[in-house]
Amino acid sequence: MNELPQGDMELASRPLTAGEARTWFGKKSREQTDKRMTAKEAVEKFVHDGDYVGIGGFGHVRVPMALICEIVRRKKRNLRIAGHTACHDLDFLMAGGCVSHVDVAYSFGHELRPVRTRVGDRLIKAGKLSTQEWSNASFSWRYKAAAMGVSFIPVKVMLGTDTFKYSGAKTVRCPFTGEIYCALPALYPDVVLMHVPRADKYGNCQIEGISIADKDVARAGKRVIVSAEEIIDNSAIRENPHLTMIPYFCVDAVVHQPYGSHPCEMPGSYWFDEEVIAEYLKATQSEEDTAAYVKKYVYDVKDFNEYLQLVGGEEKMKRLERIERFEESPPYPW
Amino acid sequence: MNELPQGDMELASRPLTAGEARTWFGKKSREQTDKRMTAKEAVEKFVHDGDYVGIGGFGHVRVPMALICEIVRRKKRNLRIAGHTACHDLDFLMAGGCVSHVDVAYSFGHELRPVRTRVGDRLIKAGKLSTQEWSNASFSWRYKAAAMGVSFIPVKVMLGTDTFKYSGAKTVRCPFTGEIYCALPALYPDVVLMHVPRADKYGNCQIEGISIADKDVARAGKRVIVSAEEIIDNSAIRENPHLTMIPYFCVDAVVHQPYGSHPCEMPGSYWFDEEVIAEYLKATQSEEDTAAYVKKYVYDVKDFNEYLQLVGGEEKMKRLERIERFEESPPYPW
Amino acid sequence: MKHSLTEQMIRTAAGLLEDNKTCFVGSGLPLAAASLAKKTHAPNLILVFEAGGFDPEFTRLPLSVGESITFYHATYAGGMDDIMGDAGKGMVDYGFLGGAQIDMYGNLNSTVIGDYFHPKARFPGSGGANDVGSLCFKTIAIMRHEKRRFLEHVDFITTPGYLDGPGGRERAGLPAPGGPWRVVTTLGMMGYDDETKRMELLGVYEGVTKDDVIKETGFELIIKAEPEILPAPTSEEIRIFREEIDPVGVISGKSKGKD
Amino acid sequence: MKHSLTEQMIRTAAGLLEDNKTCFVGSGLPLAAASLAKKTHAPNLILVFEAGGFDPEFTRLPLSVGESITFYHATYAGGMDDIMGDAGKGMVDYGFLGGAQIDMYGNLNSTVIGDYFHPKARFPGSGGANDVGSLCFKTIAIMRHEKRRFLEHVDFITTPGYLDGPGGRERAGLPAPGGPWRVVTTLGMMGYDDETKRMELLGVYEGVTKDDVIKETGFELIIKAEPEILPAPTSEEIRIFREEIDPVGVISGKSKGKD
Repeated sequence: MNELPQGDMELASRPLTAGEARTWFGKKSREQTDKRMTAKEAVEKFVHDGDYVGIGGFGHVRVPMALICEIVRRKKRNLRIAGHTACHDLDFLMAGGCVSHVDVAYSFGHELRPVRTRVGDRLIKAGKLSTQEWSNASFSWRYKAAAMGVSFIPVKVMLGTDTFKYSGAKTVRCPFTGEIYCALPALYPDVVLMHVPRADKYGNCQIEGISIADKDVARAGKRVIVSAEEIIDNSAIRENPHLTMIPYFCVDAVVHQPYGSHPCEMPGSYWFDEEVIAEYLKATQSEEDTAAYVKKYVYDVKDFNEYLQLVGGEEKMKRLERIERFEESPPYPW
Repeated sequence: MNELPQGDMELASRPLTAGEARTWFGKKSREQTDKRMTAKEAVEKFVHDGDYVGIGGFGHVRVPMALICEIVRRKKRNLRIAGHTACHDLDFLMAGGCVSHVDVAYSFGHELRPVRTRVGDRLIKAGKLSTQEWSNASFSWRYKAAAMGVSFIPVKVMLGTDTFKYSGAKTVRCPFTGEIYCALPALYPDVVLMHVPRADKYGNCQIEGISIADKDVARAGKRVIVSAEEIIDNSAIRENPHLTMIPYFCVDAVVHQPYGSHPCEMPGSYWFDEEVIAEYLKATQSEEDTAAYVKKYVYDVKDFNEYLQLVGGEEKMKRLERIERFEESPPYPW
Repeated sequence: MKHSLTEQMIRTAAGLLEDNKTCFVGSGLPLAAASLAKKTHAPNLILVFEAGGFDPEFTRLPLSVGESITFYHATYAGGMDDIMGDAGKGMVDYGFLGGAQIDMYGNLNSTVIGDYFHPKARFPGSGGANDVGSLCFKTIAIMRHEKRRFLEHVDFITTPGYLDGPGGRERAGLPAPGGPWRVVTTLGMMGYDDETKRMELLGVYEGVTKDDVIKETGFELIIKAEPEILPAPTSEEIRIFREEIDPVGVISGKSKGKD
Repeated sequence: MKHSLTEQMIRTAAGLLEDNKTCFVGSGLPLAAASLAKKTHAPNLILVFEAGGFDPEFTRLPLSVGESITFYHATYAGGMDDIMGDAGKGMVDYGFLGGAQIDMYGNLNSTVIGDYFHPKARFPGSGGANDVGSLCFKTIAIMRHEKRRFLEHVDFITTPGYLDGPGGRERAGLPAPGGPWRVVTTLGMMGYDDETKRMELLGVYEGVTKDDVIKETGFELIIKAEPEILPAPTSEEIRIFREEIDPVGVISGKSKGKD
């Protein structure tokens, strides 16, 4: 076999060469400066039309919804999204008219919830959204390659499938064993959006529980905006340096936003707001209702805190916290 | 350039194909059983003459000295060692006559200590020790490839040097960018020796502070022996699952051994015993003194606890703990 | 006690899982099946979640394979790269898969119906399915058994089965051993013929005939013998499912007014 | 205050380090130089240790680049793969290197003297040196300046300098930008000529002449102008080194009865 198989699609985000990567990241400041700003400031400064966007968390778990709402509010357009289990995060960006391309691993779905979102469907059928295919693990490893500063990484998934054919992956042979591997291109998003439990003002972040790919996602992003439930002192970071999952030098902006993942889950803090998710899913069934939902919850409020008031304020948040702590049963309102 | 450069040396440890790896690791038990045993039992069961050995920690920081002493006591022969910053650990194995080959990154040295060990020198000059060359980062990435279950990984070190020429590495081109990368072979040691602060009886391990490559080293080992300062309950592991650096299914044996890194440092617990290290370094200046040192501290004691008594027992250990906590100044007795 | 078809499928899938093995689970039916196995014959079955959770102690059914319940009191909570690396190295025995279409080699489609660029229907894509199908030793598909889903050729191979048949996985570079093992459907259970790697009928539920299965299968199913009648869930199993695993009815549909 | 040669070298190396930059340090002279920089003109210089420690707050000099002091009250304590990945991506500005031999392109030998298979002397090898020399933007070598160490050809290229000259690193696949920047020796300081990538004399210590340097250099050194006289350590710098950085004399040798 002389010709090694390769995917048919042109990459939505070309891997940087090692030299290009170090030229970009070499310019990022190592200075420990106060990077706190509002979501508005962060989005205005670091998110541009046409950007390729990586999103931390896992679809609707620990996702940066406050940042995403702000991107919708600021009407960013033609964003291309890494759909590494993208659920409510991606869907809401699409509902807001911000997305022109999705690199799909898991997209256009809300996992176990029985109501299907119609947002992606409508965009695809209208020819307004291009896609290509990857897998969840592939995204994790594409980010890992970027975090390592290399342009590709060999893995044993995607091989032989249409998921491969409709991707931009290639294949290589191992120079030691002769085996065929899927060669994944490193993924360096133009901008990464991430929500964490705790950060200091410089951007050092701690995350408990599963990390998904966030350690590597943050290192892969050319620009990184972090929102945090809580801002802690740098001395608290330094008390437990092995808990720093994301070091400050990866981070360009720190946005203090309690309940910043709402209506999605923040592990250990608050559960999904299934009532709001259900309302959203219902709204997505028509274009008009979708637009009305976005108007009501984004355009007609001035910021995420006002949105939190609108969806139930402190009383609602405390209830979601009790559900997360198993003190109250969750609703299943679909 | 048609012919890509490659190292001249035959690999001391060939990478497993993905299929070979899964065949081996697929047979490892997933059962949560009590794996506690003595160092003697663990070494007898899991370390064989001729094994390729990976060692956790960093040369003389958090190194499994109790396991190493037991290997010397049991007179294992022709071990081949991954010299990923190998200091007192490797040196003592060589002093005990256990080693026939070293894959060198940092070996034959004791960092800042001004007295040079002569053990490696004598073996090399007598033609009793073969070597080849790698770098520290290369070892980390060779272990990472193994942890991922792939046979190679592309990196941007070693290129163009004699370190590369006298290794078993090769080069590959990135199928996306055309760049040349050093292709490192995955490293799957026959047996891994590791010392950790805390483990449960099943082998779930927590480590604070720097991890060096231990997360991947433990996942790469075909057989893994862990010694631990403290055995904790499984429920304590489950209270903080994100602190589990090494999951039990990687681990074949758990040896409870307080001060198991002595005379090396256990970060956060006890400092180097520089008096013992100095005595060792002095002894290594002649073959006879080396043999006498090994006899005194290994053959003439029945186990590591008796050795700890010999080097000063509880009083000494408490002093090393005070030094580690900055309550007492360290000696520099060389 | 009268059981539902969902309960029959869950019981059938649960019965496949040996104790002290590791199993990739998604939310929904797979998790219900694995939970039932743990509460009956396989108390030490280890549940693995692609997002990073390993062996949690459940308190309620998760809606997402990444939510906190998937790593509550878990043995470890790592990253997806950790878990997938472990799977690549052969540390995960079973994997559950779903899909809109399946072919006789067990290839699964969860991406599109129709042409990729102009799909009749767009589904969420691989998620972790391609990874699970590539890296687990034995995968178990759970499907509605309908002629429009059991096809000679799926519209899109999202997740590898045996690809084009014997040797197909190896030729593509997928690591052996591994691949499709069982298909649990609304009619019964299939396996795969060792030699041809084609789907083979193994058993049907009480009241379902071989011909019912043939009629709803769009390719030639290998049938070597009269299919066994698969055991129905016992009253105790039904009780466990309804009271302990899915009291709210998220999986049974009770929560959304169905059943 | 009279300073030692070691103190002169430390002061010279320290003076090279800009504030708010990142710097790979080994134990010994590099750490002393970086510490002096932090305590004088570069308080926000960030120390990086190959084993995983990043920006610790020191209480005493570490003996090992992995001991707990290297991550005491650090910003983060990760793995070597993290740190080296960061360096590969261009997050580490400076790196210190040592060696037994150096050539005019800054290639360093810390592996063997003589034939590899029958060495006259065996040294510890690369350690992290090859990685630092491959991945940092600007490397600073610290060496004893002796003719037997400054050679036309080193016996073994452990760590890449400019390899065989202009374009050598790029041809080998090493990522640009990066490479040798300064050499601080027992006689003075060299840099590299931009065009030829050959070592160039930049400065000497008080009392050292250009000819002293030439005499101890085994290859033709580029000398474009009369070398500047490098500043001697000030009394305050000497005090900081002796009292705050190395009170025990681990680096100065006092602890082992020298100096």
